[in-house]
Amino acid sequence: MTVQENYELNIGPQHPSTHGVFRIKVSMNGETIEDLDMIVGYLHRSMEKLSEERTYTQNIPFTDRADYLAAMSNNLGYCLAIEKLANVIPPQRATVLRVIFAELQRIASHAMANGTLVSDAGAWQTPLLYMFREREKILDLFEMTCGARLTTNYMRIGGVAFEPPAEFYPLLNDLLGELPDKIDEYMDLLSTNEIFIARTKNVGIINPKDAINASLSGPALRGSGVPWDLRKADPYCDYDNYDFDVPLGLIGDSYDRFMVRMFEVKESVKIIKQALNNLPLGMHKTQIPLALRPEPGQLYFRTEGPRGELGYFVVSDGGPAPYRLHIRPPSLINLSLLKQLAIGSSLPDAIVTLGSIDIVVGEIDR
Amino acid sequence: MSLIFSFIPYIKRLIVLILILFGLAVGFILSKALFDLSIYSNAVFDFMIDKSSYNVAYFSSSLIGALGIISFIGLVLLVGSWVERRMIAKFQIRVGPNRVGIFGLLQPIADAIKLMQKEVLVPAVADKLLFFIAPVAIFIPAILAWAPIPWGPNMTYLNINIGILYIFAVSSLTVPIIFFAGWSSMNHYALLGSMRTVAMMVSYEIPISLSLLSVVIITGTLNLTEIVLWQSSNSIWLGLLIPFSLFTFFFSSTAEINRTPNDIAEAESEIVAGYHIEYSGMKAGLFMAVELGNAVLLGALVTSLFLNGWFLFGLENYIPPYIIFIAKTVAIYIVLIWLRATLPRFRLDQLMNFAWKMLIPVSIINFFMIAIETTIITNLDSSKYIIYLFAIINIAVFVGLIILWSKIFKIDKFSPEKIAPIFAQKIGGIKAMEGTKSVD
Amino acid sequence: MVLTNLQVPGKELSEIITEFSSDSVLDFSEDWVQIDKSNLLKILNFMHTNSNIDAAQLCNLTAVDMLDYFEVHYHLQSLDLKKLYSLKVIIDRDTSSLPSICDIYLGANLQEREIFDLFGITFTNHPDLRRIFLWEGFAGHPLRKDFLQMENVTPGLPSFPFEEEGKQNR
Amino acid sequence: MIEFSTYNVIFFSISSFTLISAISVGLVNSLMRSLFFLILTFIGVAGLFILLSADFIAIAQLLIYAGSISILLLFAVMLTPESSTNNGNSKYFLPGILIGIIFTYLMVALVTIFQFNQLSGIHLKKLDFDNTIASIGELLLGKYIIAFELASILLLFALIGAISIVRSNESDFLISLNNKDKK
Amino acid sequence: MIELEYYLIVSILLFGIGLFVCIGKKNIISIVMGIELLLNAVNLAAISFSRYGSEFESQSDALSGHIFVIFILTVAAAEAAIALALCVLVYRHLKTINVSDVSELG
Repeated sequence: MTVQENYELNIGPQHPSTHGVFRIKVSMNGETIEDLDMIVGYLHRSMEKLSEERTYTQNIPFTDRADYLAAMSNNLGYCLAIEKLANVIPPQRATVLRVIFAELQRIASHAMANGTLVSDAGAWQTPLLYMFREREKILDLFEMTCGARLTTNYMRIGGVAFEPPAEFYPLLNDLLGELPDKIDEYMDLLSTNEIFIARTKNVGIINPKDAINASLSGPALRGSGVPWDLRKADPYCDYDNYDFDVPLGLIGDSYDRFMVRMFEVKESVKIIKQALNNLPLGMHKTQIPLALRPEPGQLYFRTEGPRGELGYFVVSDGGPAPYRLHIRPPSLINLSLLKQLAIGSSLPDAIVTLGSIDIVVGEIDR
Repeated sequence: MSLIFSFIPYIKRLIVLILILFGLAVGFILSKALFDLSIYSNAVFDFMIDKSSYNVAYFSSSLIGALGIISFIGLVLLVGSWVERRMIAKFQIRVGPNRVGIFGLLQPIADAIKLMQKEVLVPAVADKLLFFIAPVAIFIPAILAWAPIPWGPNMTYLNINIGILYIFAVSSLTVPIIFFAGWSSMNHYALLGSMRTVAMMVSYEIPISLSLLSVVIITGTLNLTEIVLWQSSNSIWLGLLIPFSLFTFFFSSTAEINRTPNDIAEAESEIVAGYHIEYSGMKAGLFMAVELGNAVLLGALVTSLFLNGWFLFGLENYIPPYIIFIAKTVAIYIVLIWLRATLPRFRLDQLMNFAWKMLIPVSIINFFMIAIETTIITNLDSSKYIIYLFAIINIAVFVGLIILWSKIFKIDKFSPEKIAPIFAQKIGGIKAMEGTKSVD
Repeated sequence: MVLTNLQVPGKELSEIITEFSSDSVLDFSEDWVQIDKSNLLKILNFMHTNSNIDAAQLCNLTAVDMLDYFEVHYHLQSLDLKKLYSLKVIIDRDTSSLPSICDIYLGANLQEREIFDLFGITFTNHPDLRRIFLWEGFAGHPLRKDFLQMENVTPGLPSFPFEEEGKQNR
Repeated sequence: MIEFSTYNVIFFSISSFTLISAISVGLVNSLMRSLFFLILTFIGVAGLFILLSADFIAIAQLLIYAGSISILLLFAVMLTPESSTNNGNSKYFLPGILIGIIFTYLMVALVTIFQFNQLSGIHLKKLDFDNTIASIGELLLGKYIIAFELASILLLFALIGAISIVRSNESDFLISLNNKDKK
Repeated sequence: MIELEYYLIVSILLFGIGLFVCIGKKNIISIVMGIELLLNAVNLAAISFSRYGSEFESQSDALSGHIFVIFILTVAAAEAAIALALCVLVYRHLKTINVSDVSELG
């Protein structure tokens, strides 16, 4: 063809399918993408610098604003890391409550991820609203216990902030009752829909070796078939005495990642049911000294967030504030393969691949 | 008392229901007069003929007809956007507009007023002439195409004997206008959107022409009214006789008017709004209105060509025929809304492959089959019931062709039966993975 | 000294590394091993390729500003053996540069750009080393302790806000 | 001698519309605008055909000229990027105008001198073809069947030739995407 | 009444304008547009003759003008396709479609 200069297109900060202020500069030749450049940093609040001037307890609200779609799992990760550093032992009831809320947050975040992926593939937000029906119920449960739907700030060092009210448990029970067949309803709506398959099958294929080398984690890694889940590999919050499975994908395309998230929601429902059955009685929080001063040292603690391995690297110098707090952003690191995946494919494919990797810009920019 | 209060929302709906029934009853009683609206234009013609020359009389009576159609299109644009938003809302388990007016009926008017008072932005580098002409020029073909549509027995505005060709020519006029709309706003997204639309529309005109050709062959005329009369005289719906043409026509014209599942032009998630991205205010309103008008026009075309226009098994003697015609059009329009609410979007090259590798060859085969059948029907003047035999053969062949074609081209690379989840036997990296692979 | 249950203790890791290249382990404690900056790449290559270590994935790459030197922490993990190795490299403040490990671990690309952006540590032969969060013209690197040069402000939180003197349970 | 009747009014308005847009095809400096006026000319000529009650030809003209040849020109303009701005005049601009005027002057003189009206009778018997499409169909497949087949062959060769000329190596997007699906 | 002459004059004017556009324009695509104008003028003349001619015995003779125009339409479509294909080729090799530059044979 004639050698004209490539066609610069800015999938800019304000775009319906970039899940937040995230910009991709794409240079295209016709419909094929020649070069892709990610521009990040629109939501950079330098959380790590701020956390150095606040005490350990005051940093908890930061964590649920890092990944605003999975606030509970962020809080869980941070509190577990600090408890391990200051060797505080939370009561048994708090650990089980934490598991319940982390898994509920995983269901809500996966509903959001799959819903936006489908509306990126073009369906007029119908599946998104079906999935939001469940997400609304879960957010009501959160509001009932800790007053906030999105930035929950529910967990404390040494336990959980509040005891869930009496009507929390019956509501949770009938939510768990109806959730599995709601998932089957989405599966019938989407997983056998020819157009959705045509749009997501063989799109953005990541083979397992590249996935591991590019330090992908979470559904993106399991989509390529790598059986790695931190809840099983490095059981925190005694996940090892719940039995649940880890769903895997076949070839690592967007369709597999979508299905992995769908099945993970079913597994989370199983976990919550078991947690509810043996919810021990007792205090929901132990007493910790107001001026918590863990002894000097460093710790890298990892939990399995909805988007991947959510790590907290804490260095303490014995003072009331962490000397250095680094949050390992699974969304940012999952994007290290986006450039190879997008080059050579067309624009709609790149958008679907980005949607299937499921990023949250708050976590990328911190 | 609380019992009555709990019924308040239902009483409101009850009242509206009674109103509708009452309206229908009055309409039915009055309908003896409203049976055939062409009486009024003829009356105007006779009145004017002795006042002045033939041309003036002809012109003024045709004005009455034009007024009727334009008012119907206006009504469709207003009610249509309300119906569409409510229907999609019902699909998405939400309520849809119900604030403005009872049941939100005034919402379209509110939208129109909002759009009108919005400031019209013109990009500095835009080509002013084309930028201003495009939204107006895109509306002309949408209204021109309503002329040959048969509303009732002799209620066709323009009863020309090249009806189908006229519609085809007018709809092919929109392609350059859409391109000028996209190109003149000098915006990368708009240019990409307009190039996509032009490529898609050009490549979907061929399947449409082939499917219309098979309709013309079997009925022998291009005039839409005569097609409807042929269907009623042979008492078979063309949609049943040649199902593949109905499918091709319906699918390709969704591509032609940019509705899901082929709304590539203004694919929100990719190029934000395609060719009408730079238009604001009433210009953008015009583009959306045209899309709505085209959807209902598609409904009217499908009813008159394939679903036997204003006949409904003898019902047209009791109810005014154009009411049946409008009912069928609205039914097709609701199918379009249903498609829009549920289906995701094709990628551009999948769409092109589907048109060139599937629609065109299969509709050529279908075209030959129907040519053979028409020669049998017309020359051997066999019994009347052979048409039903042909209908059954055609439906069987239609289903067979689609399955055959998808097997040949392996278009469905992935057999979509339910997927059983694969669970990890042991947790680990590559070695653990080899374990799971060999097991299943 | 706190250890997560997958983490390989420092002593054991340091033995493995010294047996591979004798002089590279400068110091080790219970949960980290400090290695010499010059043969960082050699050691990482060895750990990546050696089968019984098999550090397949780079979990985390962070830097800490210790007022008179920088510490860069590498956390590698082996998925099959379920082990977490944590290494540390000390570089002084003024000539703060390190060899980039992008060609061994693809995941390090964005994390190294983040460290360059927030700490100013340059990574030699990195594919495209430029700021990831802040705009190019931004002066200084925020996460350095001496970023805010206000006189009476000491970085970090010296004492708990409402605590009376003497009763702090240091 | 031209009395005021609706037929005259319509004729003069359409023909003046056509001629003005034809002139502005030449005078407008942006290529896209001249293409737009060209489409307007095609529509105007289709209007004149309707006045001459050649309804099939009017619709065919709309379909082929305004519908497809304009798209061909559109694609040509898009494929030659910087050409879409300058529609400048070659150095034979003035001779072009001169030739145009001389030609029209001569032909108009020819038409008026030879009194076409007398040659073909003063009050020409106006054949009102009401239904041209049926008889055109019969003629095309009857008397002019050979020409019809030749035209179809010509179209076939022309299109295959055009495609094979322009198509270069495998850089076409659709092909590259298909190959991607295949591997 | 509108006679044959009026239609002929309109088609001649159209032909003159086509000539002017063909000769006076620098751009190959404008020349192709001029050719389209010429063909339109010829069509108009053909149809007006077939409409006002009185020697035709039957309607089928009168419609010979229409057949003539149909063949011109097909030829014009084919010719436009070839012309624009060539124009794209010229652009690809010489980076310009300015008629005066496209003069040397090599």
